[in-house]
Amino acid sequence: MLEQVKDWDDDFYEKFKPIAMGFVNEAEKCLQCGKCTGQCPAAAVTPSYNPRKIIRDLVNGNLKRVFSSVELWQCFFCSGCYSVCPMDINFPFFVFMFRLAAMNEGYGWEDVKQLEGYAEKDYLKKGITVSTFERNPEAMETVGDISKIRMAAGLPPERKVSDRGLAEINMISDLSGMTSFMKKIGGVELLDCKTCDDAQMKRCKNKPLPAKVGKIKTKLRFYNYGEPGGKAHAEA
Amino acid sequence: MSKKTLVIGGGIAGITAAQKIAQNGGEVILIEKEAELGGNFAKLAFTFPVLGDAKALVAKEIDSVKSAATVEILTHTVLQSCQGSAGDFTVELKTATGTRTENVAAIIVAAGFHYMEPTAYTEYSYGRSPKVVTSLEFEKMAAENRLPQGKARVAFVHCVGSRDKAKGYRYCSKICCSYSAKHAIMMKKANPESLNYVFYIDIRALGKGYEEFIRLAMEEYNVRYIRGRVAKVIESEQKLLVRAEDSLIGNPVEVEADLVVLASAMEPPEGSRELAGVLGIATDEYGFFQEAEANVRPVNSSKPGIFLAGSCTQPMEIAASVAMGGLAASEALTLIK
Amino acid sequence: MADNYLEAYGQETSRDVAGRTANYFQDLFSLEMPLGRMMKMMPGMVKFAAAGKDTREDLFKFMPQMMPMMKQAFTGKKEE
Amino acid sequence: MPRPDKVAQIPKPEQIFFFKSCVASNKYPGIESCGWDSLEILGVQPVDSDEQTCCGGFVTFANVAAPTASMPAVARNLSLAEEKNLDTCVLCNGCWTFLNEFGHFMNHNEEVKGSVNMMMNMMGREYKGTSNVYHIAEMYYRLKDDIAKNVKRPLKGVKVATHYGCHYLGGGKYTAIDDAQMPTYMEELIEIMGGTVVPYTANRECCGTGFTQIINGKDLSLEHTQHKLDSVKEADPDLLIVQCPYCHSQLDRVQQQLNYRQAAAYETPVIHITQLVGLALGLAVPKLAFAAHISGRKRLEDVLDRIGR
Repeated sequence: MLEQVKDWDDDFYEKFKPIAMGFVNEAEKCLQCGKCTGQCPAAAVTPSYNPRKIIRDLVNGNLKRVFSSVELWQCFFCSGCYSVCPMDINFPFFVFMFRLAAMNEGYGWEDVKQLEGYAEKDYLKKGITVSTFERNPEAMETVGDISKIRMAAGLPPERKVSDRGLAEINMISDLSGMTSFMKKIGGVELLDCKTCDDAQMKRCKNKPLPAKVGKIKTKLRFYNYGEPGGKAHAEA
Repeated sequence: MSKKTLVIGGGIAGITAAQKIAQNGGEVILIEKEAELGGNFAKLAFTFPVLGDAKALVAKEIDSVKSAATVEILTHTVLQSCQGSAGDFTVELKTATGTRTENVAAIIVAAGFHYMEPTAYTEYSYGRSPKVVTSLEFEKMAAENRLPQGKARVAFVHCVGSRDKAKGYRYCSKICCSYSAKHAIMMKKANPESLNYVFYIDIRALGKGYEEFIRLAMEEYNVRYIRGRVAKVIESEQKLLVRAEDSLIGNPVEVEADLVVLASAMEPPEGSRELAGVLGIATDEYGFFQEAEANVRPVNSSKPGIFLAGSCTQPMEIAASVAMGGLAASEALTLIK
Repeated sequence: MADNYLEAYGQETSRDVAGRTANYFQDLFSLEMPLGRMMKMMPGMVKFAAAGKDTREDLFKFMPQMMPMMKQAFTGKKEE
Repeated sequence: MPRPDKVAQIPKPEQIFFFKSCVASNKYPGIESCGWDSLEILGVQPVDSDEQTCCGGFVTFANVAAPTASMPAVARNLSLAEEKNLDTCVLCNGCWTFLNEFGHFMNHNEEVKGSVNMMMNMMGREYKGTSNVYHIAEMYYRLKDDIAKNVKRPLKGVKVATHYGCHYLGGGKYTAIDDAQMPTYMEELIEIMGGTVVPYTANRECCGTGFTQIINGKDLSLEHTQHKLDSVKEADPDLLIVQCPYCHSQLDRVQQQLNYRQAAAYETPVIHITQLVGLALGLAVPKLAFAAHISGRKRLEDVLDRIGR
C-alpha cells in the first residue's frame, strides 16, 4: 500500500525522548544493520516480527503502524538485541514504552488482560507474583504438595510477606495509578486445568493449546495488525 | 643546516615519499620499526580493484627505494625524541645497535595502520573457534593454500569494529567492502566449488573501478551479497552457524559456514598517541594524526615541518597512500631547497 | 509486517496518534501533583492508614511534609 | 571470559540481604534453601526480611504496572537492605536486571528519586541507592576459592551443561561479571566442583519464556524452547544448570508439556546453580528439594546415586 509520508509525525521521537526520562534513547543512531533481528528469538519463530523495522518506523514517525502492530506484543524481552547492538540501543525498553502507548491507543488489551490476574491476585494480595498454583495437571501429579517439599527443605510451609509489606505495595499501587489501571482493563480467567472437562483435556493433550482462551478471539491475533476497532474498545 | 628528511614508517606511503625526495636530490633517512620494509601492503596476497600480485608490486617499490643512493634505510628503528622547528629538527633515533642523533629539515610521518584484533567480538566466536579468522589471517591462509576444500561455504562479515560505537570505532574503514569482495573472489578462484556469502550493511566502494569490482564478484564469481550485519556465529559440531537478518527481505537467515572471515577495522597504528606526543602533533579522537586542514592541507600536521602520509591519517587504500606519500615528499622538499 | 493498520485508524494520521501519545506519557511521567491526581491518591493513603497501628503512625509523620503539596494542589500555585 | 575488574568489585561481606524470588519460593524451594545454606557455608550470613516482596518485574514487563508504579516497588525492596546497611543478593536474573536497571535509573535521575522518595516517606522509608545488587552466581564466582575448599560431594563424572539466561548477560552488557556472548564463569565453577562441562550448540539461546510469551504466545514460546531442548538432548548432559528460576521453570516444565503434546522424550533434569553448589557442598538431599522438579527425575536420582546421597 502506498504510504503517505506527509502523514508521519517527523519529530515525535524528539518530543518523546525527554518525556520518557531517558528510558528510550539513541534510536536516532540506528544503522539499520539488522544485527538485532539476526539474533532475535522472537523473529526466529515469527516471520513478521522485526525490531529493526519497529525502530525505523519510530524514527520515521509512522506511529500508526508501530502501535497497532501485533508484532509489538511478540517481543521476548530477552535483551539480546541490546547485547549485540553496535549503537547501544536498549530496544526492550522501547517495546515496553510502546506497549503502554499502544494500550493508550486501544491495542493489546487482550494480552494484558490475561496477565492482570497475576498482579491482582498474587502480587498485590500475597506480595509474590508467581503462586504455588499449577495450571498443568501433570505437573501437579508429578510434584505433589509444594509445602511438604518446602518443609523438608527446612523452610516454612509457605513463603509469607508481612502485612506491613503488603500494605506498602498496595499503597504504591494505589498512589501510582496501577490499581485504577487494573480496574480499567479488567481481567480474564486463564485456562484452569482443574475445571476443564474431558473433551478439553483430550484436546489439550493432543493438540497445541489455543493461544487464548475464554472471551478472547484468537484468530485476530497472529500476523495481523491489531484488532480493527481496537480504539473503540479503549473508549468503551 | 641539514638537508635531510626523516621518514617514519616503511610502508608504501613512506617508501613512495622517500623515493620522490631522493629523485629530487634530497637525502632521506627512512626508519621502520619492523625487520622488513613493506608494511601492511607486504602482508597481502592481491591488490584490488585490479587484481595485482601484491608481493611483486611492493617488492619492486622496495627494491627501487633500496637502490636510491641518498636514502638511508634503518630497520628496527624507532623515534625517541624530537626537538626544534621546521627546517631544523634534532631527532634521536633508537636503532638496533644503539641510539643516534640526526639533524633533519622535515619529518614525514607514515606510520600506517593496524588491523583491529576483534577479541571483543565474542558473539562471532573469534578467539574460540579456529574457523573464525580476520581478513589478515585469511590472506595468510590463502598464501599458504590452507583455504577450505570442496563444497565449503564461506561467510565474509563486514564492519567488524567499524561503524560500531559499542565495541569498535564509529568511522567507516573504507576499504573492507572492496577487500572482502577481493577475498570472496580469491576464495572462488582457489576453490571453484565454494559458496561465498558477504554480509554487508552498505557497500562503500568508492573510486575508479571499485563498483565494477564489487559487481564482478557478484556477477562473475557468484558471490551472494546479503544485506545485514551478522548477529552471531554459533559453534556447532562441524560447522559454524552464522545468524543474520537478510534485511532486504526482513527475515532472519542462518548460513552453515565452514569459515567465517571478519573484515576487522583499520585502527590507528599502535602507539600513535605516544608518537604524536614525541613529535608534538595532534591526533583526532581515535588516535589518527590530525591534519592541519582536512580539505586543502591533507598532509600538513598541526606542527610546521612535520608532514603526514598514508593510512596513519585515516583509513585509505593503496593508491591514495601512494598519492599522499608523493604530496608529502613535495611539501618536504620545499623545506630542503 | 502486514499493512491493514490504516483500516483500524481510518482517516487519522500518525500526527494525531503522536499528539495523544505524547500527552499520555506527559501525564504518566509528570512529577507535578495536580488536584485530580492528589484526590486519586487519597483512597490509597486511607487504606494504608487503616492497615495497622505502625502504618498509621508512619503516615502521620509524613503529614507535615504533605501540607505544602496539598496547598499547591488546591491553589494550583507553587509555594516558594 | 570473566572480567576480573568486575569480579574484584564484588565484596566478600560478612552479611548479605537475601532477596528471594517468587518462582524459587513457590515452584522450586530448593533454590531458596540451597542459596541460603550454601552462603552460610561459604562464610556469608544471609539476612532475611519478611517485608520483601516480589521485585515487580513480571507485572512491569507484563505492562500491568507502568514504570511509575514499579520504581517505588524497587526502591522499597532496596530500602529494606539499605536499612540494614547491606548489599543485596538475588537468586534470579529477572530480579537482578530489574533492581539494577531501575535502581540505576533512580540514582541518576534526582527528580525521579525525589518523587519516589516522597512515596517512600509516606511509609516511613527512604531510598538512598547505597545497596548494590549481586546475583548469587556472581557471589559464587567471587567465593570460588571457598567453594573449592568446601566441596564434600565432588561431581565426579557428572556431565553438566549450562544455560546463563538473557537478563543477566544481555541486560547486563556492561554490568555483568562476564562477557555477554561468551560467558565461561559457570563452566569454571562446575570444573572447580569436579563436574564435566558439556558444550551444546544452543547454549546462548533464550530459554523461550519471553517473560509473558509463555502465557500470551504459548506456541511461539514452546517452539523456541523446543529448539533449545533439541540441542540439549543432542549433547545429552546429566544436568542442565540455569541461574534464573524463570528459565528453570520454562526448561523443566516445557519438557513435560512437549512430551505429552508431541510424544517426544525430553528427560533432562534442570537444576539451579544454587542447587548444584548445594549438591557439591554436601547439603542433605531433602534440602536440595529435587522432589519439586518435573523432568528427568530418574536421571537426577541416578546422579545422586553416583555421587553419593
